[in-house]
Amino acid sequence: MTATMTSDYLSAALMILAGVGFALALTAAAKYLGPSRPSAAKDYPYECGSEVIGSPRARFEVKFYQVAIVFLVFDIETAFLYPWAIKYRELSCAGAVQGTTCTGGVSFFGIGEILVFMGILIVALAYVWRKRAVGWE
Amino acid sequence: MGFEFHTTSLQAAVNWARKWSLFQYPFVTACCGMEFMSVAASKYDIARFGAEFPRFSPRQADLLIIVGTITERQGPALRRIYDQMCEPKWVVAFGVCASTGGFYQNYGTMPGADQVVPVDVYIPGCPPRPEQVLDGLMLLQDRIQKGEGHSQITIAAERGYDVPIAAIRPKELKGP
Amino acid sequence: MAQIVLDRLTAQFSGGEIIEVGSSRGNEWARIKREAWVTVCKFLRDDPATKMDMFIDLTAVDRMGLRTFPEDAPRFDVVLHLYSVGHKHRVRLYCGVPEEDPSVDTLVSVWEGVNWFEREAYDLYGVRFKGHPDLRRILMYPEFVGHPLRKDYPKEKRQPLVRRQAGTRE
Amino acid sequence: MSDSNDHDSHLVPPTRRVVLGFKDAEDLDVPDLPTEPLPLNMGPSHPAMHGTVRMVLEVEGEKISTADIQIGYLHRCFEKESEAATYTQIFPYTDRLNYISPMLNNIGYAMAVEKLLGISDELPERVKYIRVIVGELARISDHLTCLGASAMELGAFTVFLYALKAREWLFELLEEICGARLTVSYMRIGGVAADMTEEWGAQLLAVLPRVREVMSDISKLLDRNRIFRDRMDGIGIITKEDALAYGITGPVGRSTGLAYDVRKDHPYLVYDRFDFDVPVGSVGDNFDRYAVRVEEILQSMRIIEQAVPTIPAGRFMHPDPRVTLPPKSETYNSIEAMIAHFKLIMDGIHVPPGEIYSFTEAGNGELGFYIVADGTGRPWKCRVRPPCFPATAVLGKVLPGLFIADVVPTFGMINMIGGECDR
Repeated sequence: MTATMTSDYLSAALMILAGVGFALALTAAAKYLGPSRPSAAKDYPYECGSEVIGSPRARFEVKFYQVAIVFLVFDIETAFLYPWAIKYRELSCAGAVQGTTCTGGVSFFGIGEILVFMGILIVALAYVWRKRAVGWE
Repeated sequence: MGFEFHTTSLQAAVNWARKWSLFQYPFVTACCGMEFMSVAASKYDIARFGAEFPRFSPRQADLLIIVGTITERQGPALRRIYDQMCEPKWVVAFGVCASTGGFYQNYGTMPGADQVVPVDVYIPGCPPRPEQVLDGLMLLQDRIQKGEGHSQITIAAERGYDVPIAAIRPKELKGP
Repeated sequence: MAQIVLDRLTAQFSGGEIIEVGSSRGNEWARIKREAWVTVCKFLRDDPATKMDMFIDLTAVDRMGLRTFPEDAPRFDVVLHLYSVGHKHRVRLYCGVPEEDPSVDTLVSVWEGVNWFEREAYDLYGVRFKGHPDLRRILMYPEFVGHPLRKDYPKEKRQPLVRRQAGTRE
Repeated sequence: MSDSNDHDSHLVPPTRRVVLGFKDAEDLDVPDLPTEPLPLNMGPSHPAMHGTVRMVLEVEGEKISTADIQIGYLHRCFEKESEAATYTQIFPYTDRLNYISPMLNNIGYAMAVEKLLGISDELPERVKYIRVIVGELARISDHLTCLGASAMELGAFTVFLYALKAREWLFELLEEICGARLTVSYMRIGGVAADMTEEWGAQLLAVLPRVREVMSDISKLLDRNRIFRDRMDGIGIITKEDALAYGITGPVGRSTGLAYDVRKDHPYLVYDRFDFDVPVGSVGDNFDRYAVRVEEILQSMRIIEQAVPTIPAGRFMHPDPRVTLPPKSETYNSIEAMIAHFKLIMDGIHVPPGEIYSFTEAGNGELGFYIVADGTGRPWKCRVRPPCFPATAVLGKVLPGLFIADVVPTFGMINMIGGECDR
């Protein structure tokens, strides 16, 4: 049991290592191989060739913030769907699962669980819709 | 600045890669822009030289193509965009107005973009035929391969390499 | 074919506002006194017989040294072209503007389109338009000094904003 | 930020009443923090700004509240150069005004000087026909460039390549007849530089069906394309009154419902001998401008197909030696021809003193030339009335209220050309 456990972690670790390593290698190559001559003119913000006017730190409309928050809620909702989808086969089978066949009868726990979860979020969506928090006008 | 190394074979390989993947910032202003469209379109296709992909931000471009007349009012914008590009960078003056101001010798027109930015290749013509533009691009690619671009020489001089063409521009190299 | 416009003008304005009227090479023109500039234009636009509803062009002419022009005449001329889409006729109005006080009333209240044309006439000739909402340079950059299309401004006198120091690579 | 605290301390922000709406909940007083408008630069060097216009937009979120349009980045001093050049030397400068249809500027300028000289009605018939044919050819390439570039700015890169493929065929034809693809300088005062041959006429008639096919491809791609229609319908509306007050003519003016086309209202050359329609829009939004230009391309092809077969034979230059250069063979053989040649080249054609405002239908509308002649070989003043200048001026009134993304199709459809707008 433990051998398979470590090999799972090993492949995951290798995957992470390769990803991070590749990114680091590229940035290092760019830093050392490429010429770097920083200068004030080069760091000047690019505004289509004109001089900079105003500042991006102005106070924005609140609807941008609302859209971000509402998106966050429904994004996390979809994030929770993934583990449920993976485990759906076990959840909807009363007994244990051998390979792909379910020994016990059908259980509605899997479906019920997600319907309750989605139901709550549908109510939230309805509230947001009615309050036009996500409207663009 | 990092560890020192100097190998012509690597530099030649890097220059070869740069030569065939030029990302251009099309600084288009005037009539040459119409001929620039023809060069970019399907018949005279600049994509065969790997230089077709326009990048409208100086941060992601290494070839500044000045297409059309540069007026005095456009000068600061051109200089700012040239400064905002990262090395190594090259400049092509597309058309006689960008090279010398053409037949607009008056109070409003700058007599050539090299009054403001160092130009590597000048393409004559008003507007130049697409074949002339491709010829100019090939000329630029040779210079890149030999490392004779303005910014390439500056980098090489700063890194203390033997600058390949000291003879061509002795006056400039003696400067600070 | 726009003779009717000139007749209406001379009939309507007899108090000396219309200095001179004429027609050359098919273009009918009238010289208007500077003080009556806006009233004449408003009349031309609103009068049903002329109905000059479309503004075509406004520019200025620097007549310094033009041999075919009397010496004592004002140096600048503001030239306005109008067109009537309904009657299909055109007229050209002149307004003399002396050199020492080159200003005339703006026509923005009559046709909005003159806004940019007047800004250009101010920018290139230095003719000021009294009452113009935002009279600033339109073609030349704000740091430019002088009015380039005047006859006494040399063609190649540049006023550069930025130059590269000679002899350096950068 | 420290400064904003002092800002709020001595100034109590205005409050806004919020009604919660559920049972027995009293209303709340919420501090109303106004959003600060953000100045945005759509600067001179911007792909959608044709490289020569700087728009300083005051933006609230995505919606534009004010738009200050700054032009002049391509002011190449056409008038100052024309005062220093003879009448014939000004032709290359007129090419670079509206540089996507140079031929139409040449025709406009040539006719203005011919009217000043008083020879415009003695022009050989053949010259009038050639001018109509190459003029309509230039109008087709003008609209193709405008449609292709605007479609590319909206993401339809295929339409751009189709339009440029068709334009290449037209450039080859122009190169065949006058040697240059873009800056043609084909007109002369009193005629054209070179004669039009029979084969060229046949080649032209052979190309038109292929251009029609490209136009149908473009229409298939765009006319009922959901994305294209959403970005063009009802955006950037110019009213007919604005068109009149600003003097907007051409496809932009006609899209507002103002049916004014110089070829129909004041026929010049031989336009009155051909029947063609003038498309007029109704709403004045971006899609109307697109549709008017597409229809105008088809109408121009109709004119060419009527003109090429019926072109009369004859001279392609005016016979008067004070206007036309003697043929090269004579110049080298007879002293009179050499003197005439020398005088014409050195101090230009002597135009009698006088003033003229001559107007023709160029790519973007009524292109006027106001020329003041003082009797010498050089004009005293040669003013160009640019058709796209008022169309760009009206943007300051049309853009507020639109989104930032709507600036691109609106500015593309106005077809502002730097050379013509800034001169």
